[in-house]
Amino acid sequence: METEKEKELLQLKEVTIRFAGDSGDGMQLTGTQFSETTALVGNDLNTLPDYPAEIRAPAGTIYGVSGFQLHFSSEDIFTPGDQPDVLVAMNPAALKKNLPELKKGGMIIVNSDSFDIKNLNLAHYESNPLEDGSLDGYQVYQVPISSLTANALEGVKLSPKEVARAKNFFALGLMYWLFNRPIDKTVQWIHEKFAKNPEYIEGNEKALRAGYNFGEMTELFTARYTVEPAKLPKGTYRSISGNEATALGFLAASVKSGLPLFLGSYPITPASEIIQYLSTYKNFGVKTFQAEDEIAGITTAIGASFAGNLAITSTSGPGLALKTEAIGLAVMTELPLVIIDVQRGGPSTGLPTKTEQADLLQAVCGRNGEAPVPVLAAATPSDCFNMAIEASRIAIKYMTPVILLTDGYIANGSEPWKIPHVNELPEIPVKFRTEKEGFYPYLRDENLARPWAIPGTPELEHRIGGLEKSDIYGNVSYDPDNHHKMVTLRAKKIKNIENDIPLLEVEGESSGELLVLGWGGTYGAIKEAVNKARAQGYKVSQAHFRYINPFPKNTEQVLKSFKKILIPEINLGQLAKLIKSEFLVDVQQFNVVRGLPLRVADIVDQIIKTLGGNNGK
Amino acid sequence: METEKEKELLQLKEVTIRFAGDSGDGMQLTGTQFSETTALVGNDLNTLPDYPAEIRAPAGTIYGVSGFQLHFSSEDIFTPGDQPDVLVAMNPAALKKNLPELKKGGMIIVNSDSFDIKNLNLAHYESNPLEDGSLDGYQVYQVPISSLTANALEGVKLSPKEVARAKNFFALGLMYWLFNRPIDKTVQWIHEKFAKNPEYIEGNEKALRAGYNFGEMTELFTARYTVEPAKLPKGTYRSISGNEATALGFLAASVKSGLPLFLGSYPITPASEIIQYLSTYKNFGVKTFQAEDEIAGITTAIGASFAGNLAITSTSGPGLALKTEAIGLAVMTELPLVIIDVQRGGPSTGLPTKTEQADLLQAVCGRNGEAPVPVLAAATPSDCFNMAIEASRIAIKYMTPVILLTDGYIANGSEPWKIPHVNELPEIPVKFRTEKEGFYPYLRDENLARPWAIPGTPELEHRIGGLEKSDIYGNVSYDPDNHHKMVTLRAKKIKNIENDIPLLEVEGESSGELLVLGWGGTYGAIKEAVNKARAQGYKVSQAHFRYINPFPKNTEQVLKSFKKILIPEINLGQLAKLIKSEFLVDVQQFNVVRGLPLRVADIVDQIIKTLGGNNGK
Amino acid sequence: MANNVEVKEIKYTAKDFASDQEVRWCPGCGDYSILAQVQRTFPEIIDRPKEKIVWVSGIGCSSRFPYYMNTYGFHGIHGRAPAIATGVKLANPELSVWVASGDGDLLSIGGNHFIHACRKNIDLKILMFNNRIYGLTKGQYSPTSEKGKITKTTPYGSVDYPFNPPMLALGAEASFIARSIDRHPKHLQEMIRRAGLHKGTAFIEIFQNCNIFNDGAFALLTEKDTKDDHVLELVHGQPMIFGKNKDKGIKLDGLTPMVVDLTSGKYSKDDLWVHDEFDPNPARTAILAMFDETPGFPTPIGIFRQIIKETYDEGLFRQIEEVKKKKGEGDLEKILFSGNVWEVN
Amino acid sequence: MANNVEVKEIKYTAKDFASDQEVRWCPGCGDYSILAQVQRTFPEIIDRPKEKIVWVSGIGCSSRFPYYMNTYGFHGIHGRAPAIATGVKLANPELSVWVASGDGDLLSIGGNHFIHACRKNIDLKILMFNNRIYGLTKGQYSPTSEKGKITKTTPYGSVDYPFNPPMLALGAEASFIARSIDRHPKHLQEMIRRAGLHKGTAFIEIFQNCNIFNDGAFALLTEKDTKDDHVLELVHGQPMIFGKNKDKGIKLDGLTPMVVDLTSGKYSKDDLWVHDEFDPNPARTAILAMFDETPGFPTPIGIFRQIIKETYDEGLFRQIEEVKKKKGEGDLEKILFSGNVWEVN
Ligand SMILES: Cc1ncc(C[n+]2csc(CCOP(=O)(O)OP(=O)(O)O)c2C)c(N)n1
Ligand SMILES: Cc1ncc(C[n+]2csc(CCOP(=O)(O)OP(=O)(O)O)c2C)c(N)n1
Ligand code: SF4
Ligand code: SF4
Ligand SMILES: [Mg+2]
Ligand SMILES: [Mg+2]
Repeated sequence: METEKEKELLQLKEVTIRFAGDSGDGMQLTGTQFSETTALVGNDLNTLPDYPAEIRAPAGTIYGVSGFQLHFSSEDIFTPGDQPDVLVAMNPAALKKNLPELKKGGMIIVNSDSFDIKNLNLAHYESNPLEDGSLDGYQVYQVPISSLTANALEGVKLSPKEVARAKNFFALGLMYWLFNRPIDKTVQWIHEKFAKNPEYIEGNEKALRAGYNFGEMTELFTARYTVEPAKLPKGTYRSISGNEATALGFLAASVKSGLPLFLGSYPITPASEIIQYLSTYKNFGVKTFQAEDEIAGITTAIGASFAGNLAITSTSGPGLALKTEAIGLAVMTELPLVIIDVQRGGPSTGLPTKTEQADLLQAVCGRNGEAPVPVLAAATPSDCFNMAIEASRIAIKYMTPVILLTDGYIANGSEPWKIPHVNELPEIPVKFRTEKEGFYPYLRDENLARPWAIPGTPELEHRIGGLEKSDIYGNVSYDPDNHHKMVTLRAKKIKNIENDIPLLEVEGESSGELLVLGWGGTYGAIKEAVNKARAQGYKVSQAHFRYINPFPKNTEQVLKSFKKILIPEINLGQLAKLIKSEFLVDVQQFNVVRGLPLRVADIVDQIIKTLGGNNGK
Repeated sequence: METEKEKELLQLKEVTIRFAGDSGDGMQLTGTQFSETTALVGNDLNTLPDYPAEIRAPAGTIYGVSGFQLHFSSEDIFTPGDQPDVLVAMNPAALKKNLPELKKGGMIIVNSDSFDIKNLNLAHYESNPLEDGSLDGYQVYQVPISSLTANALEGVKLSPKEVARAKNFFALGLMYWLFNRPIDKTVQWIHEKFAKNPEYIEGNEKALRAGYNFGEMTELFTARYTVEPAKLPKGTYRSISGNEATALGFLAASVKSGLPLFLGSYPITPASEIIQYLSTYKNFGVKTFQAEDEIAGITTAIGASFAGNLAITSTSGPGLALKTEAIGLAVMTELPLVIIDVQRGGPSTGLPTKTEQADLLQAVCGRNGEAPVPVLAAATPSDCFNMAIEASRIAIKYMTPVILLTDGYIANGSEPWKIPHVNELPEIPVKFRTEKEGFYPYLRDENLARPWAIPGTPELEHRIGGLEKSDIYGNVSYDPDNHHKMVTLRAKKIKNIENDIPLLEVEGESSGELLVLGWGGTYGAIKEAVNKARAQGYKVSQAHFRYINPFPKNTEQVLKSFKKILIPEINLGQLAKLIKSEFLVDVQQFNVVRGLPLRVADIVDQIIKTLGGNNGK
Repeated sequence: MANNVEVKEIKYTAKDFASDQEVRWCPGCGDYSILAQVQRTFPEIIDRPKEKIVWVSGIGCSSRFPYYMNTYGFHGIHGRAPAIATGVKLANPELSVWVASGDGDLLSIGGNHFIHACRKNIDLKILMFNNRIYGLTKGQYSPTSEKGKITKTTPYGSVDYPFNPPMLALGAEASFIARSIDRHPKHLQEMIRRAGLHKGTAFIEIFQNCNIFNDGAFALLTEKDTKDDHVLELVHGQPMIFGKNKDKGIKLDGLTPMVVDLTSGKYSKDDLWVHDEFDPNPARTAILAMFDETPGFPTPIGIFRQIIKETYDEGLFRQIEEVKKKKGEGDLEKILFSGNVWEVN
Repeated sequence: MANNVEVKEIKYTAKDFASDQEVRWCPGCGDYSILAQVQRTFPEIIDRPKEKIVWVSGIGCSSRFPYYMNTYGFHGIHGRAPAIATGVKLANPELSVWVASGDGDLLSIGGNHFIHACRKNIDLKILMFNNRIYGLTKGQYSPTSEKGKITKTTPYGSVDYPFNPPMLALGAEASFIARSIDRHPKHLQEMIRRAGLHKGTAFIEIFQNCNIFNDGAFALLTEKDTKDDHVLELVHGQPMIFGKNKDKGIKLDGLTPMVVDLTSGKYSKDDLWVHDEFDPNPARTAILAMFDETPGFPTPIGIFRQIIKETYDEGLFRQIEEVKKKKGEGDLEKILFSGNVWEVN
């Protein structure tokens, strides 16, 4: 929190706030509302929801703490912030769990009502931290949020339980006051959300206003803060999460290709929202099929692709594992299909609600036989929109399954998105084969793609399947030389896609001492770290993969332009493995597998370490 | 076929024979009998059955041709032979399909009765190859096998169909005569096999003797051949196929560990024989559970492992794909388990009856999350026995799932095996945890293995599962630092196994110009090729992996000792990828993916090419 | 009558449905008859141009079926045919989608997709070639093999009980359940015809002889001497009579079926249980399905039951139309620019 | 009575079955009651030391169950609990193996393992916590959700029909089929007790309230005012009577059940259908299972049916003993040196 001027309304460049409380305390809602309002105010922002695997863990426990962190700024930002400046802790457990990550000297706002013996015990506090001096060095604000909310709601026809639940709106109102944001958007939201429940409207709105007024009226806070709008490019914006962007991207791909969208999927955290969003677009003819399992999710999609739909399937790591056999079928039948894997902590069930990047090798080579598949990875929440369209385009143009990797962090996190107009989006041309003359199911075009001749097309009746196909004719073939040829052709078809994707871009000098190389959802953290290191005078550039199989054509050239290459990943070095085997260049790895986004400061440290302490000269 | 002396009984060093006929002609049986007898005679030998994916394709068609090739010698041999010296063709389709692979000038024995219009048409012959001169340059022997068999069986109470079916025994008898082998073993087999069917005994034995006598009596063949016994090490031998050796290896591991064997499996070519063999050992307490699918195959095995059995699951590529999610569970729960993948042609259903090596990357890295698993690969049919024991030993000692790769070629092929005595086999010590004192489910021993405390053990009740475990205690833990620690620990545990496996052995000079590096079932072909090249004066050595994850400790050192490394594989370069990423050394690849074993001659060519024509100086 | 309203009247013959691929089953395999009956029946029942027919299968001898039909075809992976077929049908509901599967493919690895297709009542016709063995993998026992059966994987006899396929389909509340036999071509044709006319998941179990690995499994039901005494042909509205001389019948005593002798004078046709294939009561199918497992009872063939209810595909497209009516055709620009948007100038 | 023949008499209390792990379901979740009833029942039904009990589960809120039982436990992967449990049981048949699963875990992704476990009659006790929703993944519809239900993945209502779990279990010929309700602790205890005593696959469907994502799904069956009129408690040997004043009964007319009024004077108890849980006739269960789907009928709880037949594990170990008797204990040396062996000197 860097202060610019020293007056009653303090201007800040950026702030990171974390809301934390019981799963039942509505912290996700509070965080989302604050984000929405902050977006409307024009700040750049980035969010990190963090909730327990339990649905509603018992109140007051540490493992039941749910958090929502958001980082907003008057400048471009790329991460939810390493460490919060401000912690709003609704109970002792929330304080206990989150204090270690709060910035030194940061601000703590606690619901002091909740610091009773029972809650202190549940949080395993031996004495009250508000009293025992353990918070010395922080700016602590004790606000009796529960009782103030109860007072404010006196007379409203709500049960004591419902009144208690309104306290998050009090906290939200207080934070709106403190950071000088308007409350009307949230007021409006309350009215819409609870349209059928006038008491809820009354209660929540009163709590919100009470929180705001509390800041205004009391002497507790001597200063307010403001963060100026960011200078974003001109346009219309909305705040968007990765999962929503993914859903919209496929909706757009459906519209731009003219193909009905078919999603076969089985719910799994953190991918379920994709089917949930898409299921609301029935009036676009979108078909969302909640299958009996992941295998049915993908095989129904394969059937739909055969019959001419834009077919996709969404899942997370364990589901991708289950889909591997069927992906091979799509490879052999050369049908367009997009498989979305929202990566989460593994192995096995692992850490279902946490983020990770450890499915990369599974995506690139986790199939029986030689089964090459293009692999794409979105870099930020809004980039999911672009990559969904790209994945669809490649799948259709090359008649191939495509794997699109996102991760729990960008899927749930959000950022402002400059909304594109439909006519600015790339077209996705589709040519179904209809002419009988010269039709063979495995005759290839200039992209080595076979024709898409869908059932219903007269005189093109043909049969496909998972057995090896004869070249051109597509009949079952056990011929040894044909097999070698087809294995090679399939590999070549995918490799050729390198001619049809953007080159790897270097941010910073295009050659030099150190390149920090990443892929997927670590884009923001690496970018911020590289920027910081450069600001400190270190010579370092960044390049980031959104296309991993095949790699962009200029990858080797980029790699060879730097003396050192540092690859930070939230896994044990999976991209590093691919880079080493493909380009035989040595790389430095930085691997932190904590179920959380990489910390900017850690990457900066690593950059400095890699440069040997001197600034790259 | 290298002739040593020029007299009536010609001595040969080695011969390759291929029997070919309709699927219903009993070629697999003929080949197996010839092999058994040849083994008993003391030759070294190596076989390659090759049958169509169809069960009984209509008679006379080319795709219905079933073949069995065997290579036997008075010296050590390692492959079934690139090209047959002798082709026994029971019909035109068999001739048509196999002629291209016959050695120039080779011997052809045809059943001339079958060369009628109908069969010629079915084989797509436009004229009779026995008459149109197209076989000029080969030694062609036309034998009316069908009618000679019919004559021989006159009076035997068999239907015409049954008589016709006996013709393979005639052919077998003739070949026994030609290559100077005794018929008694087969006679004995006939008596045992058809004990309940005296007419079959009579018919088949008569046909066999008629074939033998035909050779003796007619003037058709002017010479007989003999191949002296090979100088194999002293011992008791049997001829064994890879699948049988695999089954016996696990049976042995069960006996040597004292653990009952549990196999959960779902039939799939070419792995089904493993469950079939093991299902006959019920009196060892072996439990073979034919599951409803591959996922149930592995998950029942995981349950059995939890409960203290030696648990294994067998499959081929598509099945391995289905098991990936569950392998992750075994990684997280750290339970011993062996997964056997008998690799076949892929991707997808691919070439189900053919061999391939393209599941390596799936085995090494085809799982969600960081899920390290040891990967072993058997080099020859009899080596499957050793590697099954090794896989069991490692699984138990390190409490980990282990993947054992074999392939269709070594699974179905056979070779003489010097049978080990039970007391020569390594012990597999098992220590179930029983003491309560100091017990924690995830406390590790010196191998980083956790204790195996099985249900039924008093006072050690505990719970495991697929969610991330807290270090030592094994409770569910969402703690970020714990996750990083556990991910690292699991990786380290597997990496450490490098201290417990044999070093990579170099055959030939231990350093120099060229190392041919292979893994798994290509051992024989590479060995023969390297030997040939060395005999021609080329400086080349061989090293072969049977342990791939982790690699043997001295791998880097071996690689660095050679200027060039050539990696022949029946895939597009999967070991090459691993070697490059792990050791950053450049390698030459030789990849032929034809569903067949590599040809020795092709590898020799490649060696010569890699050496740039000069012999390695 | 092949009568296609959309285009013009098309008349097909059985030959039109034969593809150019050589049929590769073992000589004598029961699959040949099934193929022949399908090809013979199709000209009569197919109400749309043949490019609108899709055959989907899994893996197995039986699953080679699509290659031999001159329609669109998809030879899938083991067990997944019902799911692939579901995708085809939902992608384009105008297609007539047929599944060919084996007892292993459909009931072992594919069991879950099968019961879920039945539950959802997806408009698929599923033909299960039940040879009570794994043919393609050369003779392991299947989930329909009899307890005690000796096969390659059960050298001492299996110890598990088989599924009763109509019972399982009933458990999943399939809307059409029938059974026929490869060696009864006329009957099989009729079942195919009726399945083709049904809307919803239609399941036909077809007893099929695998002469290589399980020869004679259904000999009692197909051999001249025995079949009349062992097969009960269910006919809607008719009393259940069987036997070489039509001399035996089924009577229902409460919930308990009995085989009665019609010649003894004690029972007449009027005492017999009358078959009602439209009876929605699952008890009927449950009782019929158990005949097989009950000594002395004949094996029923025919339509066990057939009920009409909305199919999944109908429901899905009905809903799409309803939402379109309510919200208007989707407008992407509007959706993109919806929610909390703001302008930056 | 906890009575263990092998060792010594062991007396457990409910507390002995509580593990040291904090229970983490939502406050108010029906799962708490199920856990309590299991812990209360176990001291009475468990006939062996508690280290011989294993709880296996898949993934879901319900599948957290094993963590809370102080026995051996395995929290598996989604849908695979019946298969993992099968492996445990076959590895060591002395273990008493229990499965805790949800409607999604057991009937959606795990459907195939479930029906195959039933078919094979593996000696497992399967408790399915049916809340008609996916709890852990936050509220998508499940295969037991009513048609038309609005959930996160069906914002316009689902278009598929739910499974009827007892019917599906019947289709797979499960040897023990029962149903109970989280809010009827005594009844639930009785069902757990009876399942525990059964040999073979015992399936209990337990209606369970998910107060977060599907609150009140079973309110009619649990609320004071309504439950008596909507629940039929099946009691062996007793006529089927229900209603607040025990004034309604079920009569069987042929295969057709009817609800009759016992106060009108037209029908008496003697006219009613008497429950026989040992009746092997599947028609009984089929009819009972359909009550739920038939307007005006009460929802049966209790044991639908229970039949005794050899379990898979019994068969397996019987066979092992038979083969040992016939061929002698396995001798590895002999096996290795069998077949066509030859000597090289
Ligand atoms: C994933 C997978 N598992 C196993 C197999 C091997 N497999 C092929 S067909 C088959 C069973 C065939 O039996 P069935 O479905 O009854 O068909 P049939 O050959 O008897 O007609 C099996 C186990 C496979 N191809 N793929
Ligand atoms: C392979 C796989 N697919 C999907 C999931 C996500 N998932 C976890 S639990 C669950 C469903 C839970 O529903 P149910 O079994 O009814 O249990 P409940 O939570 O309602 O008790 C799903 C879809 C997963 N963990 N693994
Ligand atoms: S193996 Fe059996 S089912 Fe398969 S084609 Fe041959 S006879 Fe038919
Ligand atoms: S989400 Fe529902 S089922 Fe899960 S713990 Fe909460 S109340 Fe129970
Ligand atoms: Mg079959
Ligand atoms: Mg549920």
